[in-house]
Amino acid sequence: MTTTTLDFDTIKTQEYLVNMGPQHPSTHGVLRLVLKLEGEIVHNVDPVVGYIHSGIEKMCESLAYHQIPHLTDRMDYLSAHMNNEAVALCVENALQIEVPDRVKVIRTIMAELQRLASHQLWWCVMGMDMGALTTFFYGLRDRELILDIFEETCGARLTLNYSTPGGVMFDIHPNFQKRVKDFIKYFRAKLPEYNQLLSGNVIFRERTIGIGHLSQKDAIAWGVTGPSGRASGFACDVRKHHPYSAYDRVNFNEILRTEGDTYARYQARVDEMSESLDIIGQLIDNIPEGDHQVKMKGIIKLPEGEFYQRVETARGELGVFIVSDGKKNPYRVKFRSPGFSNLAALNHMSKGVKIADLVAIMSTLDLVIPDIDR
Amino acid sequence: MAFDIYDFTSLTSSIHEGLATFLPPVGVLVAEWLLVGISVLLFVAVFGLILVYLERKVCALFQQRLGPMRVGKWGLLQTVADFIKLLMKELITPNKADKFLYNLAPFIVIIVTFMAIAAIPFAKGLQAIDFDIGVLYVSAVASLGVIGILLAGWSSNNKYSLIGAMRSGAQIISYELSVGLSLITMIILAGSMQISEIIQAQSTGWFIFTGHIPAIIAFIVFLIAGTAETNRGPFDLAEAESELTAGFHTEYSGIKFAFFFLAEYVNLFIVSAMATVLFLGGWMPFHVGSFEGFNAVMDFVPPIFWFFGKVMFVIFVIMWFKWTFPRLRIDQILTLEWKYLLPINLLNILLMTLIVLMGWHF
Amino acid sequence: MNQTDIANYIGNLFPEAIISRGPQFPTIEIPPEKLITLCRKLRDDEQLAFDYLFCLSGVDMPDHMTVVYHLESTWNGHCAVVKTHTTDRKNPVIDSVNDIWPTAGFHEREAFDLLGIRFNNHPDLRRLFLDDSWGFPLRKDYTDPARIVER
Amino acid sequence: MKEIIRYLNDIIKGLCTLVKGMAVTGHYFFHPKLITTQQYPENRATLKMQERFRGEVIMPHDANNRHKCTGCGICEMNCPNGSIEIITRMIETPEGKKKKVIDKHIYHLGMCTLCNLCVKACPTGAIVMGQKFEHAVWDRSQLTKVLNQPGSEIMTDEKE
Repeated sequence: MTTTTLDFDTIKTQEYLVNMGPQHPSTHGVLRLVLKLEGEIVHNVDPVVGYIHSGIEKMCESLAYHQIPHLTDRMDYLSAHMNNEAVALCVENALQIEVPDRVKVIRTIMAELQRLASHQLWWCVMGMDMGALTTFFYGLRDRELILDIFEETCGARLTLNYSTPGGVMFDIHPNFQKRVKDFIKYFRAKLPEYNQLLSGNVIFRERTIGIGHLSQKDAIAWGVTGPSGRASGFACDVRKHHPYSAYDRVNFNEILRTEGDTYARYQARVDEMSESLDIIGQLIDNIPEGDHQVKMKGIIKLPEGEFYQRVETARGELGVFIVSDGKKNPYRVKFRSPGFSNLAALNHMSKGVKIADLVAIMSTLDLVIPDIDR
Repeated sequence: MAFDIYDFTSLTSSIHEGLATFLPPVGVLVAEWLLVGISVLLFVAVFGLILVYLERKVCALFQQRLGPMRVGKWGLLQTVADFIKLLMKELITPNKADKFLYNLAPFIVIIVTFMAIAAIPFAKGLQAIDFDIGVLYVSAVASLGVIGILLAGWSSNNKYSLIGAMRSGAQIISYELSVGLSLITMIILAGSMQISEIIQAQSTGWFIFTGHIPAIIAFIVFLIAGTAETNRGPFDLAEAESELTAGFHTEYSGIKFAFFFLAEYVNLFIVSAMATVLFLGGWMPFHVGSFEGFNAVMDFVPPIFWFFGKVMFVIFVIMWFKWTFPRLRIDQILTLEWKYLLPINLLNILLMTLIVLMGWHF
Repeated sequence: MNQTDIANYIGNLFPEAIISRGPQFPTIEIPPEKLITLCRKLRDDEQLAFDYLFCLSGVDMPDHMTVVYHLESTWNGHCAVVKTHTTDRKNPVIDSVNDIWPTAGFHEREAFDLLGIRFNNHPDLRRLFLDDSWGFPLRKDYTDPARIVER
Repeated sequence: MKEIIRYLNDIIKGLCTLVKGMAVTGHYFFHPKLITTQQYPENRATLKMQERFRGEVIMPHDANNRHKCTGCGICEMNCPNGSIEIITRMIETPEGKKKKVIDKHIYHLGMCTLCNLCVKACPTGAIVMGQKFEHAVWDRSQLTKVLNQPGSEIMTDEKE
């Protein structure tokens, strides 16, 4: 009997390219990834963006300052309030206006609610990317309650346009405090459920622990901010290090982890949810009385110069860079969006992982495509 | 015609005799083939639709939703509407696809499920063929379905489909082992491979109760491996929609897609039916020792309801898996099989042999 | 270090840099040919240690193209702004800082895409959002009669 | 031996976490009262939007077909995307003075981002945000609306 032996030197394997996106269930929108694969192993990821580029920076150049926030709603639509707040704060700082305490506290509560809503959506989509479809509905169920609170006070659910230069659009609704407190109570009871379904699940842990490692040094060098950066140990919480609004008067922990893998990024966000609940809990009973808006001129003109404002959105650090030439329109507006820098590190993180891991890594970066494309 | 819901033997034999009165023996055979073929076809179509509806309702309930509610009362006709829609859809064949294999693949997948159903005993006497190697036959035929999946993935000329098919191939070939070994565990206990005899052996008590720990372990292993073999979540890597859009059936549309879809649910039924036959006593009613009154009440429920009740229970558990767990990665699936299920299974067979040899089972 | 310290420290090292105090950050203006040496110093110097580039923006000023780098030291907690500009509007070229801060790679591609600033030694300088036939929309002289409506 | 114990421990712990997850979903399966789905078109009658809900810009008219719009054009100026156009005309008041009044307040719903800036800027409170949210129409031209009703007049204070 002759035995045939496989001569592994003559068998040639070949890398091949796969276009993941722009229409793909787990690229969360119209992101396209050109994957270089060998079998299941990812060798290179080349993100191709721009499918939803809307030229917001160019549009801002022809808008007045109080009109800009409504465009930023459409950038990172899951942290619309933080985007609005960033522009409002930048204009206020440039004009050196001090907004009333009431505005600061309302903005902070709103920002934390928005962060919660964003993290809830992230959580359910994360579950869905990992194949657990049920989490999707549980996350959305809880997010709906926050959106109802938004609708009652801001009049909109997603594109709030609530923060305006000099204050907020409306005063809070009379029911606001009660509903927020109800929500905190409800959601504290629901958080263990999140842990039982995903965080503790052996399949989920096996799939995430040790995958997509990003060291602290790399996180800083690649500018990976937000919960993704903090999971690598990069202390980048703008709320803590450059406090704005009412963050200097609340006690909260900056969630820092050292592992830097997919599970750490997941856990950082879940921990941040309960941290956000804490922040809201501290503020909701102490909303100072006062105006919800400073008297502003009809046409806002910024002094000549360059102004930069950093805020912490749900995805990381958002920067608004306004160059003003003293006219009623900005000369140049640049948004340093968190997803943009986080995406840049994707290739670095996902060398040598499998396709399924790539989906998980992308999910923990929590990309919102209009935020990247702007 | 004598119709007895407790024993279909009289019904089938009376049909046989009735046919024999006016047909030659060959004609009787052909007529019976046709009859069985049509009833299996009807059963697959109707039960498939019911399962799709159930799946949607069950998953909706797990997810705090209502599920389909619009077509008919509680959306009962939703799957019928979906099926009509699928029938009317255009059949698309991608450019440069291997046309012959591409069109063949869905038929292989669906034909295999028909073949497996032939050996399933629905009630006493209601079984198309009672092979003396019935268990072997079902497990052999059920594993043929992977050929269809591989062909579909290969011939679609789509990289996603190919990855899905390759995953599916690796997965099903591995899990075939676990299914086979856990079946062997139960065959050792039953002492026969003939399905009717296995069920008869459980008339005093279902194997899951009489077989001690090894039977329970074999049941759990069979459930896991069976879920994996039907390509259902959390083992749905072949179609992993968040990674491969739809895996091996990405390019299929219309009735060909419907075949894959239907085959998945019929496979689910076959796996549940095998679990029922081997572990839960087939169509045998639930008896508790010497509680004569209780046993009589249990006997009053016809066997066919017992069978379908048990099958539905197993299907529900498998659905429960799917709608709770995240999907595994391909290397983890293989690790689970080769490092966990296989050694456990081998030990389990030894344990079962010991128990049977020592006569410790009930 | 506070703003004055940074300004003095860098002023001693790079006499050609124009350092001014801004409302938020100290601003260092540097000629483009000195940019890479300055950036390396900024990152590697232990006292400065600007290891985190949090924003890189190109600005089309009336007579020159400016690139603005916003830097932070995660170790010392101070920030600074580096600016460099080129008067060649037709073919602006500036050295890439991609190998100093990898995050600059994407931001520089964006600046190239929207303003047409070329970055020397960039490993992968392709257009990011728009296709190759497009103009450079963030330039002030960009016109697009089909899409931009003047009111 | 230690390895074997860890191996078995892994299996049992893993199974426990799986059962925990199944308990969560199982709980919802057996408590169908917790279902949160709303059957939307059926519950239209009971569906109530929040009072601040921004559905579309409307101009309320009173019983005598009068509105508050003076045609000043501030809303047009404040609109970021040009969805409001104000067309005015000159009329002569009974006292013989020339006066500018609104002829047409044109509102392009298709371009509107519902940012509320026009409503906030309106000095007379003539336009408000309506609560209608079902805006689907068959033709894009139907999304261009004239907010002041035909024949309507401006409210003057002395009437009240």
